[in-house]
Amino acid sequence: MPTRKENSKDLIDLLRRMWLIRAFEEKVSALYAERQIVGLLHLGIGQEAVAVGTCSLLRPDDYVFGGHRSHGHALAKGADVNRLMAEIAGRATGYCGGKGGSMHIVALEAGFVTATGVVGGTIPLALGAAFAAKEKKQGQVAVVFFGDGAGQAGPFHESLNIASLWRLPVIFVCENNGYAEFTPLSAHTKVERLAQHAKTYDISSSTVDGNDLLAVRTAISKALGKTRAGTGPVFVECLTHRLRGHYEGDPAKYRELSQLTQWKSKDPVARFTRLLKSKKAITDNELQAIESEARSRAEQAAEFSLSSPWPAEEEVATQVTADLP
Amino acid sequence: MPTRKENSKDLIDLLRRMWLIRAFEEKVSALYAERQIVGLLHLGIGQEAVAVGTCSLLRPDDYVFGGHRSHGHALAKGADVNRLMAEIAGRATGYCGGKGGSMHIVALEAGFVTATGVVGGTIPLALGAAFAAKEKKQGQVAVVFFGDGAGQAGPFHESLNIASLWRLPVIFVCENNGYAEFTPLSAHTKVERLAQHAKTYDISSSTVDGNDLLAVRTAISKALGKTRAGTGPVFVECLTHRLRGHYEGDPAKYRELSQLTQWKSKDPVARFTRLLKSKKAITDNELQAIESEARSRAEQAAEFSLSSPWPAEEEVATQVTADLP
Amino acid sequence: MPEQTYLEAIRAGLHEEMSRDSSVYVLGEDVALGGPFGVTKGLSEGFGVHRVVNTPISEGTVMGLAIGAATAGLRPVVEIMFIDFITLAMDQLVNHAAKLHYMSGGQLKIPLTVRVQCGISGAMGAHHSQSLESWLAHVPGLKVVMPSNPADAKGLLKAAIRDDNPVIFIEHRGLYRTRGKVPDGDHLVPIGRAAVLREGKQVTIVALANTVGVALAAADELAGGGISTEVIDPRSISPLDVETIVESVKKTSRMIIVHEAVEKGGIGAEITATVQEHALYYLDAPILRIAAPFAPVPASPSLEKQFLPNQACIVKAVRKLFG
Amino acid sequence: MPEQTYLEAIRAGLHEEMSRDSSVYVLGEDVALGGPFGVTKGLSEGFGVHRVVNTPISEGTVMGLAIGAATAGLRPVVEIMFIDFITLAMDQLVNHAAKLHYMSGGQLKIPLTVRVQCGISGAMGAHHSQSLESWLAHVPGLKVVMPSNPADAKGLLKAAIRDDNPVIFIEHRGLYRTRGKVPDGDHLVPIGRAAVLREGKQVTIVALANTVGVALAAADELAGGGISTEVIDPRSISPLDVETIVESVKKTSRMIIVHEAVEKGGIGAEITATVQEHALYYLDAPILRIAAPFAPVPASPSLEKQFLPNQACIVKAVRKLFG
Ligand SMILES: Cc1ncc(C[n+]2csc(CCOP(=O)(O)OP(=O)(O)O)c2C)c(N)n1
Ligand SMILES: Cc1ncc(C[n+]2csc(CCOP(=O)(O)OP(=O)(O)O)c2C)c(N)n1
Ligand SMILES: [Mg+2]
Ligand SMILES: [Mg+2]
Repeated sequence: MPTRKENSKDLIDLLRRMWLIRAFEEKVSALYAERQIVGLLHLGIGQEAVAVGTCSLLRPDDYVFGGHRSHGHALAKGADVNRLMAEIAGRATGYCGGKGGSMHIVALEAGFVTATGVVGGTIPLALGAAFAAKEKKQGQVAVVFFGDGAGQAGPFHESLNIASLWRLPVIFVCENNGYAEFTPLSAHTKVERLAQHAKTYDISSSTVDGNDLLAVRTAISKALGKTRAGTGPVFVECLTHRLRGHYEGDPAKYRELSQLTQWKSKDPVARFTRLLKSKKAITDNELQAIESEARSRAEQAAEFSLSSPWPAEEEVATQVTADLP
Repeated sequence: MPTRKENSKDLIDLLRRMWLIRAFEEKVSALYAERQIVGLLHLGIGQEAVAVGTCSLLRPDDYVFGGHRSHGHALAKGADVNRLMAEIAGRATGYCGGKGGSMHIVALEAGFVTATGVVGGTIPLALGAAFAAKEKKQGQVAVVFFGDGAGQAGPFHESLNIASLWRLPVIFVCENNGYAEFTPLSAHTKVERLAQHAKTYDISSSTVDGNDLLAVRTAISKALGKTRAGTGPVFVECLTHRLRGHYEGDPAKYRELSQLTQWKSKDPVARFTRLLKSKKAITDNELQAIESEARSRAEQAAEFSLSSPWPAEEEVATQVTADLP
Repeated sequence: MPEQTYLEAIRAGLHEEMSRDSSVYVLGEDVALGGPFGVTKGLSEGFGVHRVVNTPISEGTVMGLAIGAATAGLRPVVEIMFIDFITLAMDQLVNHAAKLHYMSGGQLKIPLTVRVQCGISGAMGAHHSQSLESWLAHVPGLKVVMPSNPADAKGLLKAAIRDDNPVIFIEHRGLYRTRGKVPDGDHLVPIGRAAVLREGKQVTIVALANTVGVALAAADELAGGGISTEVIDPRSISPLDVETIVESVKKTSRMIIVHEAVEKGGIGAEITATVQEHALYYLDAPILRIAAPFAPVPASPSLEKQFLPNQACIVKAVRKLFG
Repeated sequence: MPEQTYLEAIRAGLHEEMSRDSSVYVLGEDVALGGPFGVTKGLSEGFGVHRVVNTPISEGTVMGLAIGAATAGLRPVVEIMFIDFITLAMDQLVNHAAKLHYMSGGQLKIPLTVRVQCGISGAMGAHHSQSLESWLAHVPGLKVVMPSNPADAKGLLKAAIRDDNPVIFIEHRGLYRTRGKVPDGDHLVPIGRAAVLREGKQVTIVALANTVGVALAAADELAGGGISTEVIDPRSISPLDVETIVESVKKTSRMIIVHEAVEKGGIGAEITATVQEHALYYLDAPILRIAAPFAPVPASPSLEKQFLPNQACIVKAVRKLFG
């Protein structure tokens, strides 16, 4: 439930954003299956509520950092659909001219500073952006998305310590989807809730249903109140699940079918749709229009990408340093 | 106060061990001042109760790991005075033939596996010895000594997680002496008691007065009961203070004089002496004999070391790999 | 001799050594499930999850743990999933694994094997494609091997596990499905000996890992053009079999080195420096290095292709030596 | 021109850049108190502890934090107390600082300076004495400089801070007290240009950091014996001033490279490989490297002395080239 009154238009817009991500990633998945896109792809299908719930509350000049599963985070922060898809497809028109790829999205114009292929790698980077924001005194915050698997890596802990010590305006958004690759969280740690680590540092924290868009928004909204006010970091743990394998091509045999079925019933897009319908905030026609608009934008992005040129040969060794062409 | 009845002979022996370390390090300090010993020396004067309180309860085949301030840990575990001093003095007769030096003591025959110049660096190593011990099922445990400064380093946190997850027989002994180099703990973390981190992982823990020999022994004795029984790691935080600078040559101007005076009054050697005297467990003659015996062993070690040959020139590149001469 | 893939040969090597010696343990992320490439598949069923141990994502500490276990008598085999993440374990690897034998004056031995997968394959981008072997070869106390075929993969892995020193066993992801004959029985390949894969008289090509196949194909092409090419796979880059390489160059008078790591500071530099020191007066032309451009690895498959040293570059470079 | 020590020159460089540009921040362990060597002494008084920031012992995260701050417009100067501990920050340095400009297709710039102290001095042993510069020079996207005197220390540091790329500024602890003239005013030394410190005709010695002084002394001694020696300090090892070095060798026909890092895989290998590629036909003798033995750094002062490349070795090696 929203904490402050959200009007229907706002709510419908949130659904639209989730649908955009869903349609985008389903298209990416289809293109991968057709070998039109290659590489190592980690999709966030099933986790859209975290991305949208968080980024829909951010300012354009807030800094967002992601990881290997961050298409949705970038889109939610406002990255351009075409340039993002083109980047994943390795084309010259992509955000990074094809040099980055799926795990390494940078969409600076949208405030999506960087993703990374290193689990937990951007957590310290977000601290740095928060450090700069604090010095600049413009009320900006930094947000970093990472998974439960990052919670056992040293940099995560070093970062919680420094963020709390220096009261940095950073929001840690942990997408606890219960798995790191093929093994459940219980095989990685005895700490069931990663928010527990925040408590150790006296960092304000909460654990929410990450498939409930409004629950995420409520938590992030509270977090922003604190971080923008300068009282230091906040930790939001979102319990969620990826509905596809770890990477495209992973048959995910390690996951119980019953578990998958259960999580499918909590699909954040369908769930939020049900909510809107139950509140009579949306009509079936509107719903269909949203889905088909999302799908057509994804289709257009695919067309844009696949008809874009490959990077020029010589690009292989340009932009190595900032002073070279 | 001892938890089980300790007879006077035992108690006197503990005092003897503390005195040996004290006399040894005072001699090392004197030799450094005379430039008879060179290098980067970190003395544990004032922290002897932690080393002796812990190691006096260990089996010879238990594994002990230390750090940059570990002369005392090695001695407490039974390292030979002569070979240890010779190592610090860089002589061929030292434990490591002069290749290790003050921060990198290895006295394997005594079960002192290794120290390190990398803050926090041996914490993972101790986990490994504990892992091996668990597999060998001989009831051995691993003990690692480290400072409060290591508590903000990633490997420390990764290690607590793995030790708890795998229930490794390892005892974490944190010597919280309130400083990392020149800055107080409060400049490094908001977590006042490092034992707090253990709680996050549900690792049994306690914080004790590290200058109270018997308090340390009580905590370690309980810890050993648990680790040897196979219930997993234990964390013992010992609050203490180094009475000298961070390294020999550090004037320690960052430290309030009043603070130093206060800690001097809690000198673990003098304090334990007072206890024994108050219990009439020791006579003045015995006391004097203990001190002078310790000093004379330190003198002998110095003589042994300074009269020992330097390593042969060709030793510079031997023992690089285990298959070379 | 049965045929096996590179991946199967590694798995067989692990299996044999774990059977032979109960002190061999395998640790790494998801290894009990086979890992993302399936290399360790089946091992946990055979040897139990106490010997094939899934770890948290804590590369540095897992490395340290393995080193500590080695000091206490085990022979751990640690898997670092991508060499890009060995950056997180460099402290333990360099400051402890490599140095403890020396620093302890011989008291400690670290019989540790680090299996790590490297290189370019499948457009994974800059964080999953690096070749960092020359860092490791710069570290006294580490041995570093890079097999290019199934037989060497198995034989070197078994030798690594039996070695009393830390050995970095670098697998190239692009080779996992390559098939080749693997000798029956207890097949061991000594660490530190190069293999002359093709004899020739006019030019020596030294190639590593994935580029060995490319070099052999180039040699075929060159033979067609009348140039007789010797191809050497060092297999181990530390220690390096200087003698075999130098002898070859003394015979051929020309050398090309091929590797996938960037040229600057790559192992080709070390090989070049050593060869010119021992065989300068035999050289009829400068030693050339064919390697990656000085850039991170781009994600786009079209750029990735540009990035890789290929047969045409090699042939062209060799021709240049004769020009 | 006033005389300053190397340490004072670095401090002055920091001071000037912090005054000039309010986006310059200094972060490191105990930097607000001057650090163990006193390099940053006085800065926190002048600029406040919000710009001269003591950090916890978390090298990896502090490096990452600085990179993140750089993406957001600051120009951080991070101090890693000993290069031995850069092993804990390699992931951030290599995977993020070095690559983000490229990987983002130019969207991100990382104007980061990493001050790090290296080398042998004072019998500190294997964990406080390494020379690991060649690792860093193998990483595309990083610049690496190693000043050998106070003027270069100041000028290169100022250039590093103004550079839009991550620059690793490597200080040699053994040089902190060396005195030398430092030009007045806004003294900048361009990154990537070698200095010819002594002109000569018969042999070129390329030396780095602490070994430059030793090389100059050797050149004096050789002059006494009638050998005219050119001494070049590359100052920057990435990018490397290939032209200056190659031109020198074309003139002298002989080259020796001296550094304190171990020989195998050291930067001397890269310099050798490059020079032979461009000037093979000018060489009258093999290029020789004078460097540390392939071993960790021993703690004993007597062994430490053995470990260091010294004047006698250099002179002997040069004579060998003429032998
Ligand atoms: C430092 C590092 N180690 C290992 C990997 C390989 N890897 C990629 S994703 C992953 C699991 C990450 O789990 P989590 O953080 O929970 O994110 P999720 O995939 O569930 O979104 C691993 C181990 C990596 N990319 N980086
Ligand atoms: C990884 C690493 N970073 C920095 C240093 C430099 N250093 C040596 S001792 C020290 C402080 C350690 O403090 P603590 O762990 O509390 O131990 P104490 O010296 O108080 O015994 C530092 C920062 C180091 N040796 N290792
Ligand atoms: Mg996860
Ligand atoms: Mg301390």
